[in-house]
Amino acid sequence: MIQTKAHVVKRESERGHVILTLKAAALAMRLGPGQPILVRPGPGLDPYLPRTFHPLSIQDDLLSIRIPPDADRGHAWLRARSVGETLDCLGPVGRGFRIAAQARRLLCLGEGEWAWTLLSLVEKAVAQGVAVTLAVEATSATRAIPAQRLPLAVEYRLATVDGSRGRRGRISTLLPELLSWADAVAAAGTMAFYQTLAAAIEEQRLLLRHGYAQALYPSTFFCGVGACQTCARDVAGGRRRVCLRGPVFDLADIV
Amino acid sequence: MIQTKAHVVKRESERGHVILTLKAAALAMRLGPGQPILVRPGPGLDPYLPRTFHPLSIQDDLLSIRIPPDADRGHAWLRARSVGETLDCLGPVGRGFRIAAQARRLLCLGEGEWAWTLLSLVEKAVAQGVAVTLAVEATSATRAIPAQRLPLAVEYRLATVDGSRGRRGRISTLLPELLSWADAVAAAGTMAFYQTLAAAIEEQRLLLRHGYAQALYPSTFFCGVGACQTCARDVAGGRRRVCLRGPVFDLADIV
Amino acid sequence: MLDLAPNNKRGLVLHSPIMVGSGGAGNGDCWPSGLTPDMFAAVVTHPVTLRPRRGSEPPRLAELPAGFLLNTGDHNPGFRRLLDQHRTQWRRLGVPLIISLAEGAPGDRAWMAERLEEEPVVAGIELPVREDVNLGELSAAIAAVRRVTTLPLLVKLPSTRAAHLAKACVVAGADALVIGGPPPAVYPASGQALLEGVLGGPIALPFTLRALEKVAALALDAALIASGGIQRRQDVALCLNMGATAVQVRSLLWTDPAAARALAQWGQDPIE
Amino acid sequence: MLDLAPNNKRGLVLHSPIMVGSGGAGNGDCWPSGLTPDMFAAVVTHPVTLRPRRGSEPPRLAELPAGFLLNTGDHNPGFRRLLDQHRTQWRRLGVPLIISLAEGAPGDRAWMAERLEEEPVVAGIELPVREDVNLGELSAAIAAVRRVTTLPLLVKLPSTRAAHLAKACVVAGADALVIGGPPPAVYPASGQALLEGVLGGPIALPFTLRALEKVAALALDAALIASGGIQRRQDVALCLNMGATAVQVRSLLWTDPAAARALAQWGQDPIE
Ligand SMILES: Cc1cc2nc3c(=O)[nH]c(=O)nc-3n(C[C@H](O)[C@H](O)[C@H](O)COP(=O)(O)OP(=O)(O)OC[C@H]3O[C@@H](n4cnc5c(N)ncnc54)[C@H](O)[C@@H]3O)c2cc1C
Ligand SMILES: Cc1cc2nc3c(=O)[nH]c(=O)nc-3n(C[C@H](O)[C@H](O)[C@H](O)COP(=O)(O)OP(=O)(O)OC[C@H]3O[C@@H](n4cnc5c(N)ncnc54)[C@H](O)[C@@H]3O)c2cc1C
Ligand SMILES: Cc1cc2nc3c(=O)[nH]c(=O)nc-3n(C[C@H](O)[C@H](O)[C@H](O)COP(=O)(O)O)c2cc1C
Ligand SMILES: Cc1cc2nc3c(=O)[nH]c(=O)nc-3n(C[C@H](O)[C@H](O)[C@H](O)COP(=O)(O)O)c2cc1C
Ligand code: FES
Ligand code: FES
Repeated sequence: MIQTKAHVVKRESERGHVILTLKAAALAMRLGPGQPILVRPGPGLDPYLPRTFHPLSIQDDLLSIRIPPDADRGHAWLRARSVGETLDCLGPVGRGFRIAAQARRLLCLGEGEWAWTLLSLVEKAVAQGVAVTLAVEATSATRAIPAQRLPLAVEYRLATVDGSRGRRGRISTLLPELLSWADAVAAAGTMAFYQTLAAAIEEQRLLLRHGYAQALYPSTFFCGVGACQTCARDVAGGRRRVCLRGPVFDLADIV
Repeated sequence: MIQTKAHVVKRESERGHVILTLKAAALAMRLGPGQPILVRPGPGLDPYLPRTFHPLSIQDDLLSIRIPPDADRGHAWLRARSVGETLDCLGPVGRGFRIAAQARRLLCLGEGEWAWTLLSLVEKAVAQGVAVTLAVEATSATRAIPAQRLPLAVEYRLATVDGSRGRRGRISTLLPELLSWADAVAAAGTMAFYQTLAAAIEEQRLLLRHGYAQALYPSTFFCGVGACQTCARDVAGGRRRVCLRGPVFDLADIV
Repeated sequence: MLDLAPNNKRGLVLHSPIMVGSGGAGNGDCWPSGLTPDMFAAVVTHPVTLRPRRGSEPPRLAELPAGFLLNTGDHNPGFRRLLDQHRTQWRRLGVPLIISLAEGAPGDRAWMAERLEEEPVVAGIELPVREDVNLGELSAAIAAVRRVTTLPLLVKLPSTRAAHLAKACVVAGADALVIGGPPPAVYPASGQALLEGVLGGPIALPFTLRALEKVAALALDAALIASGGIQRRQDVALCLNMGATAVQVRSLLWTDPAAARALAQWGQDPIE
Repeated sequence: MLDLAPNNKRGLVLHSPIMVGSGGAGNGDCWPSGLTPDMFAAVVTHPVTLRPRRGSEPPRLAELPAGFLLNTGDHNPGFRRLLDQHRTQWRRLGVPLIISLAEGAPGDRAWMAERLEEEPVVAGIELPVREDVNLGELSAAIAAVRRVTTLPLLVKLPSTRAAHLAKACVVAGADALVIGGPPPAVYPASGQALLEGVLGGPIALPFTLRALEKVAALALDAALIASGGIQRRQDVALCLNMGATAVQVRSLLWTDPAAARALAQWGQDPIE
């Protein structure tokens, strides 16, 4: 983990959320998909807790973060930053997604806001020549990742709860078809989503084996180095600090 | 006292401090020289205490406030406001300067930062045809009110402690001459400054009579209506709430 | 109908759960812009002592993150002058007036409470309690006041010790408990002088909530009134949900009268 | 030379007044970016209990203005595993290591303290004290530990009751007093669950200062260590000025390691 001042080099505002592209060579170099960074959310000592972000893209000396359009005042401050300003960042936190050498067909599965955290993995897998399907469940089309954010080579499947685009309803109806295609899975969502996913995998492949599916544990972080103990959860056979063991786990270890 | 949203219609930045011109008809209408306003110094509940300002000018539906270049984080937030934004304001607080009907030659005496609080009085007195001398003591020329901020009709006298402009040293050396000219005095400064002034008046006029000199009690305010009791000081023969009795007092009541 | 003292013959009926806490409107005479007494359920005065008190020397205020430290040293004109100067104006308040009796010499509070029986304009008494009070002394003090007055009695407990003290107060005769006086702290005021004072503003809320949670768990036969750091509708909803019958607001009246006015409309508004 | 235990034969000499408070660097093994043990005067571990503790269920953290509430429920691997897993790494720390002994069953702390006599890597013991402790029990507990160990003994007092408890701790054998554990409070964490925890971050400082002022006024024969909310050079200066010999920093290490590093250079820097 390093601490660095990142320069805001681009600011995009889209349907309430804001995407900031940050120039931070030393951080971008160390960072992989699924590894969050911690960003100071104000100029002084308040708000005091860092905000957790999973970069959408990591390229050369650049990384970008998406600040959701919620009521958090730390996020409000971050959304108001403009090009030329700097942000105080710490990262990377913990372990990210691994793309196994033998993976040929990677299924990335995202739920709601968490789907955004898969973008940098999608980018990296495509660049390595892996066939990628990104399947996302969103409440409605306007809240889903826009297709133009994705590399051309990606197959994008969408389920919207209100039926405004893609399959109407939950993503579970798409899972049998998608899982029969994939030789590796990477997921980001809530714990309930992972339960559904694990059940679908067991149905399809009889067993949820270690090594088949990875999942990003849905958590924010305070210290990110194991000291504060706030991220401890019952995973991987014990009460673990998610910032050290995760945040990406084998799905079999967290369901 | 009223509470109102004031629109920032102009922003000037000068040697670190920022002057915001605010459009707030109902407030400007009620406000007189020497009466402060209370401004919310942030978007949420922190910082929590209002910041006290003595408008530099009050004209029709406009008023302007000067935010000093200090380290206060409420002031830092206010300095960063731009045209088109609104500020939450309360005012006026208490009683301001009175220009007696018979006043012909008004001496306005300001010390350091406090001198700025006299500008709206200077403006009003000049507009009423009173002859005005503004005498200011500053640490150096760069920290003093620029002459171009003043109506042409005003005689401006400056004493700088470092001698960078005007008389070198404290203002006390100018006082005999100025007091012999004036038939009314309005002062803004620290309590030590008022002691010096009172002594000079007694020397010059034998007695510090009620009705000759007014002084702005150097204070900030919390509630501004007498409820919180934080502004209580020993003045005017008792322990008074400065926001109700003042902040402008007869000099004889506070020394 | 909310009643803060259902077991008391006089009762203390409120038209809404939003009261003005001690000194929020001075002695019922200091109303910030746009606020009038009838908007609130009741008004509590500054704490008064038998004899006048000059209060603390300045500075009396220091800023903290999302709050402040305040120390007025019970600055007040004394019991007799308070009544003489305010009686006429209090008759026009239109809502229950509660007199806060500060601690002074032993017996002073009971003496004042007895006089208040003859003041038809007074609807209740609030007794603020020091953080370092001893349990036996506190019981005796409340019982002494209870003996001489039929007025509803509110006891305002320090939040750090509320759970420890609550039961004894009810046994001694308190009709309602105000939870609570925020913890004291020390911080440099402007000019660097260290100021010791009591916390106020939003940052006081987490202490109020802890005390309220602990006292509510005791299920005592007394109404609970949350006080300290209450600013937003969600704060009120939380306190009522945790077992409070009413809340007291104070510094919100000073920093944002319009927000205080909106809050005081609690229950009259269809969206809640 | 600063000595936290001048009356103790072993002493506890610090090369600067800036210590890492309990758990700030985990058990001396969790170092944020750019920080190394030797930058600080001493390192205090998380509180350890005789048997492992699973700690509290989530949420363990809630945000407050300029701070947070934290409740880990003394999550720890137990005394034996703590020593076994960390002994080797502790030998390389290069600065005094202080083991914090959490309260558990009666006698547990004395039992652990006795074992620590045989651990050359341990330079001192810190005993955290609950807010609702009773004075007699506290004296007895400290005296029991004092009897079995020659190690310097630091007692960490809750800030709201520090002045009340301080003297008895020194009489019972404490070499130094850590002032203090910030007050507990309750606030909704994300997901709305009410979290009861202990205050941390800058907002804790006003409580630390009040306790420090009151304990310093007692002029006891023990070093005072300020702890809770210390972030900036001016905070350290104020505490030292008020009578502290050293300070402990904790969450600053997490939120701004570079600032913690700069602070740790206290005294080495010509501009102070
Ligand atoms: C834990 C903690 C963390 C902090 N973190 C930061 C930080 O991150 N960044 C930062 O810049 N500051 C921080 N501060 C400082 C603090 O929040 C205030 O900004 C600071 O006290 C202002 O100091 P000052 O001396 O400039 O102003 P003060 O003179 O103390 O006044 C600040 C304001 O308070 C009001 N006030 C003060 N006294 C009175 C009075 N007698 N009557 C009426 N009103 C009064 C006024 O409106 C005034 O403008 C922190 C303080 C604490 C306790
Ligand atoms: C007295 C008071 C006054 C307030 N005033 C305001 C105000 O004026 N304006 C305003 O907008 N808000 C205010 N708040 C709200 C508060 O400051 C936080 O902004 C709010 O709690 C954030 O809530 P949330 O549920 O959106 O985020 P939360 O989910 O509570 O999280 C906020 C941040 O805390 C961290 N966090 C939370 N839980 C964990 C965890 N388990 N592990 C690691 N990190 C974690 C994360 O970084 C997260 O982004 C106030 C709160 C209090 C107590
Ligand atoms: C809150 C308050 C407290 C007072 N305390 C005292 C006091 O302790 N002793 C006293 O002689 N007069 C006291 N007075 C009365 C004042 O000294 C004086 O009579 C006058 O009312 C105060 O003026 P003000 O309203 O401008 O503050 C007090 C007045 C108020 C409003
Ligand atoms: C702070 C901390 C507390 C622990 N508490 C316990 C415990 O109460 N019981 C237990 O059996 N193991 C406990 N352990 C050990 C862990 O369960 C496990 O052995 C492993 O070290 C934790 O993995 P982690 O380092 O990823 O958190 C604890 C470990 C740490 C670091
Ligand atoms: S975030 Fe602090 S231990 Fe994981
Ligand atoms: S500012 Fe509140 S009483 Fe004067």
